[in-house]
Amino acid sequence: MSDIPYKDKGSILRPFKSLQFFARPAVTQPLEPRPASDNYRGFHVNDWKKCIGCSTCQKVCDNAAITMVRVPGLPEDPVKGIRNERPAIDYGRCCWCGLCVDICPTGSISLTTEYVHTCREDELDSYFVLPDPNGIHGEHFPKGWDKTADADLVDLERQPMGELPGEERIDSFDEIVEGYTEQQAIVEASRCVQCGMCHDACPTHMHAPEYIRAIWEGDVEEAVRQMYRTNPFSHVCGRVCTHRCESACSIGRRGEPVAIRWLKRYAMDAVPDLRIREIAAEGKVDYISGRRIAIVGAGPAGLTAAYDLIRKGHKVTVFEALDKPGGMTRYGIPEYRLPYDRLDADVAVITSLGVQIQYNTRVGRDVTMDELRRDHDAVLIAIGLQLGRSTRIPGSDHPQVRRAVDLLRMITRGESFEVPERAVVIGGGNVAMDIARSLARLQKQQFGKVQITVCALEDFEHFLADPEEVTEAREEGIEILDSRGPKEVVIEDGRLTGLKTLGVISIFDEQGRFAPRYDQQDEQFHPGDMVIESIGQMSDVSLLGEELTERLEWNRGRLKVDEDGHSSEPWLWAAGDMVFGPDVVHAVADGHRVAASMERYLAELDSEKQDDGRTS
Amino acid sequence: MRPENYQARSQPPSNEFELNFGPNHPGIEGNYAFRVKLNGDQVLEARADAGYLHRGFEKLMEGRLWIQNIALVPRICVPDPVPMEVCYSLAIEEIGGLEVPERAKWIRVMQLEMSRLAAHLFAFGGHAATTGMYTTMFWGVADRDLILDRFEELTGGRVYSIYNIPGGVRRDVPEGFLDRLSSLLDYLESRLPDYDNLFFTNQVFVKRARGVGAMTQEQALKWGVTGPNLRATGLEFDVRRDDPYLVYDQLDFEIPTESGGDALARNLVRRAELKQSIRILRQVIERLPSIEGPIRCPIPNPLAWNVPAGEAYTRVESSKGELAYYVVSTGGDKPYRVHVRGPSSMHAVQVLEKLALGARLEDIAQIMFSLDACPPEVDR
Amino acid sequence: MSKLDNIPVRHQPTEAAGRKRTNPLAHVFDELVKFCQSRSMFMLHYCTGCGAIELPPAMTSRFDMERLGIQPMVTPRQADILLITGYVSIKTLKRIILTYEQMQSPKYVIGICSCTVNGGMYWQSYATAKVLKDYLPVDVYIAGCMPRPEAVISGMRELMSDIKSGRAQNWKRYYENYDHYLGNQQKLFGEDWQTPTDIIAEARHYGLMTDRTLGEHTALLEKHQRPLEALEMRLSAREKQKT
Amino acid sequence: MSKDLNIWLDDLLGDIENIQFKRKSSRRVRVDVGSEALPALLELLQGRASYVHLSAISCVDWIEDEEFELVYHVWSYETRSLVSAHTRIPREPGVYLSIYDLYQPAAFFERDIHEMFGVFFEGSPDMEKFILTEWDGPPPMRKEFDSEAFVNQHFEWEQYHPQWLKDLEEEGGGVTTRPEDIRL
Repeated sequence: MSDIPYKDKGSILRPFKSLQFFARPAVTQPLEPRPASDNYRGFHVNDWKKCIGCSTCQKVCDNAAITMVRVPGLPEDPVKGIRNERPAIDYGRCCWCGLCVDICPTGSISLTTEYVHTCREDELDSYFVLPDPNGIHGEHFPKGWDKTADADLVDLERQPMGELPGEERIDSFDEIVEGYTEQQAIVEASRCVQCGMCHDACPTHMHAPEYIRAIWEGDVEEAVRQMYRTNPFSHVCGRVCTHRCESACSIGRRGEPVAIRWLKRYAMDAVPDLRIREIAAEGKVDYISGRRIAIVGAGPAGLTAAYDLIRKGHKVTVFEALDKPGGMTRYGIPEYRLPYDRLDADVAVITSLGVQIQYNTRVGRDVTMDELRRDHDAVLIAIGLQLGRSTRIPGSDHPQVRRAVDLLRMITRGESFEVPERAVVIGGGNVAMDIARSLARLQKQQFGKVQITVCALEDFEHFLADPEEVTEAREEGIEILDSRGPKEVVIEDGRLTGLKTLGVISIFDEQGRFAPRYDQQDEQFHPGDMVIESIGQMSDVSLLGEELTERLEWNRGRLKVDEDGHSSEPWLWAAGDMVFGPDVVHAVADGHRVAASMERYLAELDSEKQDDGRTS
Repeated sequence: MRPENYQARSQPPSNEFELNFGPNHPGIEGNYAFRVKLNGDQVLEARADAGYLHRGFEKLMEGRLWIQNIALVPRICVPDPVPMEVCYSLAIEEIGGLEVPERAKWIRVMQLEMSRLAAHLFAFGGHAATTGMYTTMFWGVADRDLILDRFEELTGGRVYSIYNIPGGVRRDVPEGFLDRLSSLLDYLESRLPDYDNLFFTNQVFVKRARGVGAMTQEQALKWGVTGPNLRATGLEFDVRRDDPYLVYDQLDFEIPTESGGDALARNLVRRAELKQSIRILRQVIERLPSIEGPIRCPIPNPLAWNVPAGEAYTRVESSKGELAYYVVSTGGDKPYRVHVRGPSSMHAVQVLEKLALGARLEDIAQIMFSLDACPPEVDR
Repeated sequence: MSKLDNIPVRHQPTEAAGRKRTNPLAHVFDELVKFCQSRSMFMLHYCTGCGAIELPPAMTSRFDMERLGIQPMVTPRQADILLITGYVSIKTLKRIILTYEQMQSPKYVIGICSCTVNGGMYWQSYATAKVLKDYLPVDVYIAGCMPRPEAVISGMRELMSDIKSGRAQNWKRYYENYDHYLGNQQKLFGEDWQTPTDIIAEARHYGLMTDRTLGEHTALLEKHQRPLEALEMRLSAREKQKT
Repeated sequence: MSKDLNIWLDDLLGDIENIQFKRKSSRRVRVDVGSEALPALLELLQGRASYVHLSAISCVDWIEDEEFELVYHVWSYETRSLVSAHTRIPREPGVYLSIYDLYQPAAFFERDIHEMFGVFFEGSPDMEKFILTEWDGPPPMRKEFDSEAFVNQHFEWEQYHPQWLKDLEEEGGGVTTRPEDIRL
């Protein structure tokens, strides 16, 4: 077997053959440290421009060697998902495994080919290093272990969301998005690195890392519990939220952000409604404070405030002009995006806590503000933006020129109107998409084909509507034109025939004010039986009554309130879209903020009452 | 100087005395100790004393995420760390049902054989030093360092490569690496006759090592001896061939055996294995460029990775013998239990204790190095 | 062959404060001694941890520390440098302290790898000591896990320049602050911990007694001190079991 | 060959009561057996089925079930297959029989398990401390022993305060999250 002739005794002189090595060059290396290999794992460097302070490296570090340190001079922007924190590395712990490099969502951290660091006992502080682009000794060394595409430990692709295809969905108001299965949700949740950027970016600071972790662990009830800490409209937000969390998500730096909104939707759908009510009731006080609060408007802002206040033991009555709750989430958002039963489920949780909603009660007509004030300790108006704005172009007073919000409300309420065979929508926001897509469905049902043109002022680079809305609208056969400014509604013999538009040169002037300039040569005609204006909404504040309107302070047509929504009248608050502009999750955040302010006011009243009681 | 409270100890009445051998002793491989009872310089009884390198790996692993442990496992056997990584990864892949891409398997085999070469060069270099032949040690260590250079190029680390992760390997092979590895193999192969002249056929060594620490095949099987030490007793057994993992079943190699069962035979087996490892590496170099595809199968985000509940017992052939991992998962993000069966846990303890009986004191070092006992595998 | 000075030394040597003899001849003699000490260092051959695997390459042909006058030495009595190569388990730490105390002054300790600084990757382990300098004065630390031979040589180079400039005096701190070091050792090994070397007597001998040499911990040591006896061997324990 | 052998193995194991076995792959068999039958099983495997190599004995602490699981991995050089025999013993008192008479390597594993888990093996040649001679605490591999808590209680960490950190603290920055705050 052995090919080594050790058994022959050989010559004892055989080792002396090695004497030939005297003539060979020595293998000894020079004393200076050699340059290390191209992917050597030496000391860290961190590109501070790329680093967002997400602390993922800290979580993956097996040796607890990474400390996050705030560096005040660096930019900090929660909405964009940037923190002014940077990792500092303890070389008394580090083992140079490079996991921090492989997992870094931004790819900012890497290891260099530098490997010599020595110090004396009294200089041990030099082992605690804040890596910056310059390396541990401020000298430049070539990069060693760096992120590569095949070594990335971050999963950059999100789980695909099932959707009804364009042809199938266009003739009905069925929900388009199918939602995640359990398996998909767990996989999607596992992509999260728990950086908490989403929490910081969310207007109402939802505990997204916690509920995503709970979903991953398979504990959907815990996930719902985490959601109800900050958001009683989780069904709604799980479907139609503007998801600023996802814009801030650190995974989204290089890939697709975690589908936080769909995960929320998944968890809410996975837990039975009755169980959600039990979870929402956890932590509700078991006494009655005796305070009475009136809230005008059963939209997200008003009901969120109602939810907070009822949990504190106050008696809350909500006055709603229409016959169903939800406000704009019901009457502004089409059913294919937000099925009404999900909205009803959210509201039912709130009413199950004891909030009373008086429907068909229009303040100003059925009950006056003075009456509300008389019967309640505090009043909150959260009436939203229910009036559409007009373009005021020639012909816009024609009856076939309609406002998007009015039409959407009519569609929701099932009120009949003559569906146009061809329609032109002015506007490029999400509401424009909503009305276009709703009308498209009605057209398909009635005429079998879709003929809708959307003329937006903005170009596609700066489009207002969400990109997925635009994509889906196109899939449904809607024509979307960018950079078109409305010129006039064309009316022939009293009958509306279409809209003339002009090409847009610029929208804002040098001071940044809204002053669109048009190219008069670039005129187009869009034929249509109806023109729908969808260029913004405003609030109908006539319910306040003349006397109160006089007393209150106003700011450019909007009710002036402080940052807590408190008006100049001590008993009156305002919240929601009418203060901040249209957005569900902002309305929820505002509801919480106002409720907290009202709570403080009521507590003050209580302590004053106690003081009075003592003195008398 | 003599401390103030110094007291002379009384001498034992006979030639029998007890001696602490190690841990601070040049004849000990690593940080390890024996207590030996001697009659003159003949060993009457030897008792291993381990734990100097005990870090509680198995406990530490239970407290770390699945992926974090890849940085921990190579430390269990410092001279031959790659089999540790591969074996741990294999266990997770078996429990989690991960399909390792073909290319990753070949890269793993390449590393394993490189590591075996390095470990063998180190092992007989060490053995040579215990018999006073320092040149062999100097050569062995210097040639091993050339392999470490290739490791550094491939994995970014000289000794601890931390290169294998569950699902595959962490980086692809750098450009031109295989050529450089190939020329290194040519060089190593050209060195083998030099080693033979200097060491393996050197009658000084042959006479010194023959019969030292000899065991029969029967004894070896009874004592749980594995690896080159078992092959040195004539049993043709190798986990790579008989319980194949990765792509060893597609490779053509021989299993060298010797019949002596002594320190000499063990070294000759290692010497013959060098040649086989070079042969395997040549096959890998030939095949690897034609195997395309990913180097790792997709794994979940390591921070939220639950390996499904289950258990696996995986074995690989390390340079010291049979290395095995028993991993238990309860479906959590951390292992529930990891048990490491290092080959040296037999060789360095029971086998050494038995082989030392009747040996001369100066042979203990030779026996230990010829068994290639690696104390951290015992201590863990 | 490159020059010794080509190895970069991060810290420029600073002159040690204090005792510089004014007699020019004595001064020259002192400098000569320091030069010789720095150019002829014997390193104790004791692999305490995994970093030791990079020492054979550093010592043998390829990186050849003997160029710097550094050579392995098998007994502590003749060694100048104690290399702590990585983590020290508590069992090893006892032996390290025994070894350190046996070494002749001046002696130097080099802490290699992360583990000697702050626990390293075994920071969660119940079996390893975390901060080496609590138990022994350390002269030079070398970062890495494990440091490459070149880094080890750079560390050695730094120690050499410290010795030459007379700055490497940390071994004196062990005598001067014996109570502190002993206290930490007792915390780990139990209050009856003792070593065969009489550090207090040595401190007197070297004239390094300070008010921190003796304290509550050395008092404990005296309380528990018992005459040195041969330890009962484990071998006999097994014999007992057999019978 | 191995297929025939596995059938033969089925017959062999069929003789023992209270036994379940599962073939995980062509070379891996998992056997679950009651603690009273395990020595008999191993004796059969060694004596009649050539499983002469004890690869390892693993111990798993199932603290919630109040049981220790002992796994005996035995390998046959002839059939080239590995049988993992699982058995469970109560956590208290944690005493079991040694198999040293069958397999000599068991001495090391049993001693190790005794040290790390506190399971006593009756008849094992040596139950003395080995690795943990300087350890006074509970057997560390038991699940109730929390190594990290122990370390934080008994050891102090290096307190770094470098100049750059002082500068940042002056500007209003400084340490925000220490690694111990976010342990997953």
